Amino acid sequence: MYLFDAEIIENRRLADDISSLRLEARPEFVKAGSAGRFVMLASADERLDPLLKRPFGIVRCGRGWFEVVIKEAGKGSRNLAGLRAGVRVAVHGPLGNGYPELEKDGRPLVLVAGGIGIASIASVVFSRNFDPAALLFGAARAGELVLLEELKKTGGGRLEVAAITDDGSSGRRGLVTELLEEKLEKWSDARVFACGPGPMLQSVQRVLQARGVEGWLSLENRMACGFGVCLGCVQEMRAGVRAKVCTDGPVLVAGEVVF
Amino acid sequence: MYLFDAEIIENRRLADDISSLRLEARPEFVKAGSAGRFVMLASADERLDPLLKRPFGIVRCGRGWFEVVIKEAGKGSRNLAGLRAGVRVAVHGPLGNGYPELEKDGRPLVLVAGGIGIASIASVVFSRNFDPAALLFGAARAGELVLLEELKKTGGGRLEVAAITDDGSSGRRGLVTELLEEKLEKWSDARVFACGPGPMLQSVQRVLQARGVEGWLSLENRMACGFGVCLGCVQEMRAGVRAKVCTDGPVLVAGEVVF
Amino acid sequence: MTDLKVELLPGLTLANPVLTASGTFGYGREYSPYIDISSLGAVVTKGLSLAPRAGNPGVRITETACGMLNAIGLENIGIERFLKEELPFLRDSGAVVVVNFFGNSQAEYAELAARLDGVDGIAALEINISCPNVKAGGIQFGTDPGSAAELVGAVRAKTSLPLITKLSPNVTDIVTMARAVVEAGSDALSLINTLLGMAVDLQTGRPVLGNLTGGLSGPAIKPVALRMVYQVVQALPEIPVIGIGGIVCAEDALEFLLLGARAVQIGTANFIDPRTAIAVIAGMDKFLSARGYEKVTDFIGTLKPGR
Amino acid sequence: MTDLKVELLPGLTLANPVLTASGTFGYGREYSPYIDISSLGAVVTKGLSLAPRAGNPGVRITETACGMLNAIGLENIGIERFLKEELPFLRDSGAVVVVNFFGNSQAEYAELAARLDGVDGIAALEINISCPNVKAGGIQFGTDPGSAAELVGAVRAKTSLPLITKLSPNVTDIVTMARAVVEAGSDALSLINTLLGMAVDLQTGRPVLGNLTGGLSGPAIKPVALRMVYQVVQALPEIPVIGIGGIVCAEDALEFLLLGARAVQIGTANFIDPRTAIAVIAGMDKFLSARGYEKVTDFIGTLKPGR
Ligand SMILES: Cc1cc2nc3c(=O)[nH]c(=O)nc-3n(C[C@H](O)[C@H](O)[C@H](O)COP(=O)(O)OP(=O)(O)OC[C@H]3O[C@@H](n4cnc5c(N)ncnc54)[C@H](O)[C@@H]3O)c2cc1C
Ligand SMILES: Cc1cc2nc3c(=O)[nH]c(=O)nc-3n(C[C@H](O)[C@H](O)[C@H](O)COP(=O)(O)OP(=O)(O)OC[C@H]3O[C@@H](n4cnc5c(N)ncnc54)[C@H](O)[C@@H]3O)c2cc1C
Ligand SMILES: Cc1cc2nc3c(=O)[nH]c(=O)nc-3n(C[C@H](O)[C@H](O)[C@H](O)COP(=O)(O)O)c2cc1C
Ligand SMILES: Cc1cc2nc3c(=O)[nH]c(=O)nc-3n(C[C@H](O)[C@H](O)[C@H](O)COP(=O)(O)O)c2cc1C
Ligand code: FES
Ligand code: FES
Repeated sequence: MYLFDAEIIENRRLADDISSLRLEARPEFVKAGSAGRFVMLASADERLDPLLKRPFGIVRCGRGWFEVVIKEAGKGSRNLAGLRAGVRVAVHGPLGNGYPELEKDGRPLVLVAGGIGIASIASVVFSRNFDPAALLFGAARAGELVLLEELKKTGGGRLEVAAITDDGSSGRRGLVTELLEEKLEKWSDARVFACGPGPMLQSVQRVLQARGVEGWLSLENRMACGFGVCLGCVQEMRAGVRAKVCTDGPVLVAGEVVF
Repeated sequence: MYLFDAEIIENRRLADDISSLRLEARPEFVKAGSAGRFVMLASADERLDPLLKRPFGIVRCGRGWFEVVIKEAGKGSRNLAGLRAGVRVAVHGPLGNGYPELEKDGRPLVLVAGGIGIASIASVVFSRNFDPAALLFGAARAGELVLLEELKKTGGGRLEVAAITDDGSSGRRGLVTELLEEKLEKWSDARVFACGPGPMLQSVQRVLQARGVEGWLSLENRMACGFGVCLGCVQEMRAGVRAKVCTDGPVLVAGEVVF
Repeated sequence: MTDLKVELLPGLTLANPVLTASGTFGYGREYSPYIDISSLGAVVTKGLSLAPRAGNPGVRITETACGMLNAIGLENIGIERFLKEELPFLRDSGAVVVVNFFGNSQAEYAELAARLDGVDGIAALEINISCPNVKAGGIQFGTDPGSAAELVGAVRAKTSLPLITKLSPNVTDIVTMARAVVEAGSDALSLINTLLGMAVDLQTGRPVLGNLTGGLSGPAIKPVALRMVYQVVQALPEIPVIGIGGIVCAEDALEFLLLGARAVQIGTANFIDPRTAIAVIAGMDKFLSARGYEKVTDFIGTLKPGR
Repeated sequence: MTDLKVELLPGLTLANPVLTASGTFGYGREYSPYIDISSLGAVVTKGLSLAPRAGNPGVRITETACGMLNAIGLENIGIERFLKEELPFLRDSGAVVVVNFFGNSQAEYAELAARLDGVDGIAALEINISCPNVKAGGIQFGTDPGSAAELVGAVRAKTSLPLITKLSPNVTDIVTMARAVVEAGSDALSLINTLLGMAVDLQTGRPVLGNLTGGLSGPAIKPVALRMVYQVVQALPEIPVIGIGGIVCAEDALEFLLLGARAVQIGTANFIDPRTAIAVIAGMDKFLSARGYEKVTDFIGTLKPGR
């Protein structure tokens, strides 16, 4: 884990309220930033509002940089998304456990993204080669299906891609769990990674449990610290256990989360 | 008085901790922004720290723009001084009374600036022609003698310019009131405009009173609102009267201020 | 368009629930270049005393994190000048006027109430029992339920105008204070006034404010204000509460209404942008209209329980 | 280099006056990847109870203007696990350890004090009588001088360790609280704990926090903390006071020392940057050295009167 100020190399708008920020990073950081891990970010100035850093998934890393994709949800994310290239951002990370390294045993991998959950799911596509694999991406409307073309390109022939929207403005109309049900119908031995809003993850967990499918959920609980101290992100788990989403997660075993 | 968001056209560093910001303004604003008036500024975003706007003198105006010169004194001024061209600033102004319009009766005008008080004093040089006139500029050190070359050029032959620094790093070593005493020795019928920190204005007032010289002081009391409502800027005046520096001032008649 | 009318008290209906807070809106006149003050729910005047007051010497304001401290010391022009020089302007402008006032003793409070009773153009009185900057009176009344009740009772006896008591947050138990003044005859409650705070200047090694301590206002205090409004509304559901503290936008104001405040007051934000109250009214309408509310009163107090 | 040593209490001298506040520094271990915890004045542990506690359900934190609300509900691993699993690590790391604890009843407090008495590696106890998130005990003790004194007396009887009482700011009169616990045997005071606050979510129409209300911390509360520290130091000049509330940089910490606090604790700022306490120590040295102070103790309490 590193604490540093990084310059914004590029700020690219992907949708009305979604931006991609490319930030400077040292090689050690880049090495540690594997799929599903995250950073805490705040603008590196002395202004105290917003006060706390905000968590964002590390979408991908390159030589000397990493990328986050930020959806403007409130003041903290709006502020970050509005920063220009050249401005400095305070970074803490990589944090969290990331997605498990799965054995390449030929079993298919299904990636399920809801809304901005794609940031986390994309990190899997950008850093690991699974074959076969499917990406199921649900969003409120077409405009929020960000990164889709890049993901298709990266995934190439190995990765099936399907999108679904709440309003039918792109792909099918409906919820991403419908796509998941259909996929698991065919790939009953698949393993699943999912990231998205709480209610979606709850549905995904239900589907996986009903079918006895193995999976992992990446949670987005509110965080104050990101490194296991404030106990703000704590998630109730099966059997009275509590997980700190920031250090025990954000990726937790499906079936164990009590929503 | 206008309330508007203005884009920063240019941010030019004049010294280590002093910057010049050129901001967009409509013609009505430019017309109203006469010597000694000021604006309240804050960055035009939703961040609430710094919270209140900060007062800065209108140094000069042009077609569609005005200029402020900001010394970094604390969080508010540092934040503004750090903004880049293209960023928007919330502006309220022009505010205050400005320097009196004096009759051109041949009497000399002495302009006394202490430190960043030059911002206010410069507005007189840039907008009015007095003949003869002298500019006496005192600062802590050479680096803080900003705008000096431009002022000399604008003042041309009509304006004598003398600088003095606390540490002798440029011009004489000493206080600007020494220059004032000497000047008034020769120009006993002069009128004086002065702007600078409280203790300096207090000395200037003492000098003027001792010599029976007419003068005006531009004060820099802390302000919350800038338009006469909070009563935060109130200044004790002779005879138990109190002045709101923001609306009755910032330019007050020398001899009447109780420091 | 949502109907923003609220009946603050029987017989006192406001065009909307957005008022401007005492001490942050002068006598209304100062704002007329910027906004139509008659379009506000009401204007609450700077706190008035019997005699004019000079306020505190020295530095009176300083910014803190997302807030400000003030030690103005209740400078005001006094009741007589207000009635002569300011009230006519307010009346002519069509603004609804709430007069905020305070005294140095119970007798002064009562005398003020009597003087204001029946004056044309005053919609209600707001008693400030809670200003932290006056040593003589203010603070004791504001933090002791017994003296607060006695004070309000004395004022109540002298006026038939609607009586709003403005409570101090610097107490262990806001509900006890609220109950005490309501039982003594207060028709409504305003909360909160400023939190008592302090700032020091490391460069000079001295307190920043001439008065040592000052009142903390602004967004920093909103969570405390929301909590107190919630507690009082829960305890005294029939009593109209005006929520105050840190409101800078429509969403802030709506949060107070959601908890059950029947109106709100905007203070510090007026300094930052004199158009704030107008923007809050517009934003409130927009928010409520988008959600299909016909009347703001259908929204007030609709907080659902936590999940 | 200024000598930053402070004698917090007779027999308890700290390398510097910068401590980390309870609940914001875990059990110390979590921070060791980032800083050398032995270089702190002391580490104050997360508040410990007899039995482990699960804390509150639902959302536990939310940001407010320059602050945050927490309703963690004092989740902790319990005293036994702390002594077995965490204290040895702290001891080995060379950190000075202050154990913060709380109970649901006076008997629990006393039992905890007895259990901690004489344990090797504990420099002092900090009694939390002021957590706003526990309904059973906490809050009554923290806001009533009588029960607070009784509680401290019961704890005092069970331990020979230095006793620090952490006061709640949610009171009308902090000095009365301070006096009560000092007379009951508290050696020192920590102030302030969090202000009771609330947040609501307009989108859902519900309280944000699972627990409805929460504790407000961070820069927003610094003015209130400074004021209370000032009042207590003035009233009880002999009693060591630890200043807490909104410290994010050396200047903030120095402000508390200027007022007379003998040490400070850093809370919320640890979440923003785990290196804050170390930066505060360095900045404190730099500030004091530049002004020629040989010892930090020459600076403490040197506030000059307002002008
Ligand atoms: C491990 C992790 C990884 C994340 N990765 C990304 C990412 O890659 N891209 C991205 O855009 N977002 C991501 N998020 C969500 C992002 O952190 C929040 O949207 C952001 O913190 C909200 O802050 P705000 O100040 O903008 O909004 P606020 O004003 O604080 O809140 C706005 C809305 O967002 C909700 N919210 C607040 N905090 C969080 C939170 N931590 N998580 C979820 N909802 C929240 C609130 O309930 C509210 O409805 C991630 C969250 C976590 C915990
Ligand atoms: C009418 C007027 C015109 C001004 N014109 C200019 C100008 O043209 N250029 C310029 O650089 N500055 C000018 N100032 C001063 C400027 O407003 C302050 O330096 C600034 O507001 C300080 O804010 P801050 O947040 O940076 O500092 P803070 O962190 O608030 O304070 C830093 C230091 O500045 C002092 N200070 C705070 N507020 C004020 C204030 N209002 N006036 C004086 N000192 C203050 C504090 O005591 C402290 O020592 C003017 C002030 C007034 C009232
Ligand atoms: C500069 C200033 C002066 C004030 N004067 C008064 C006053 O005269 N009477 C009063 O009852 N409240 C006074 N207040 C308190 C406000 O009316 C309000 O209760 C408080 O500022 C909290 O609201 P805010 O956070 O929106 O500012 C004053 C506040 C400020 C900032
Ligand atoms: C998340 C969180 C948890 C806390 N837990 C405790 C606790 O267990 N015991 C306690 O005495 N204080 C607790 N506090 C209060 C802090 O120790 C401190 O008094 C308060 O946060 C004010 O300081 P700050 O503004 O620097 O954060 C907690 C504060 C926070 C933010
Ligand atoms: S975010 Fe602080 S413990 Fe997880
Ligand atoms: S700055 Fe508010 S009255 Fe002058």
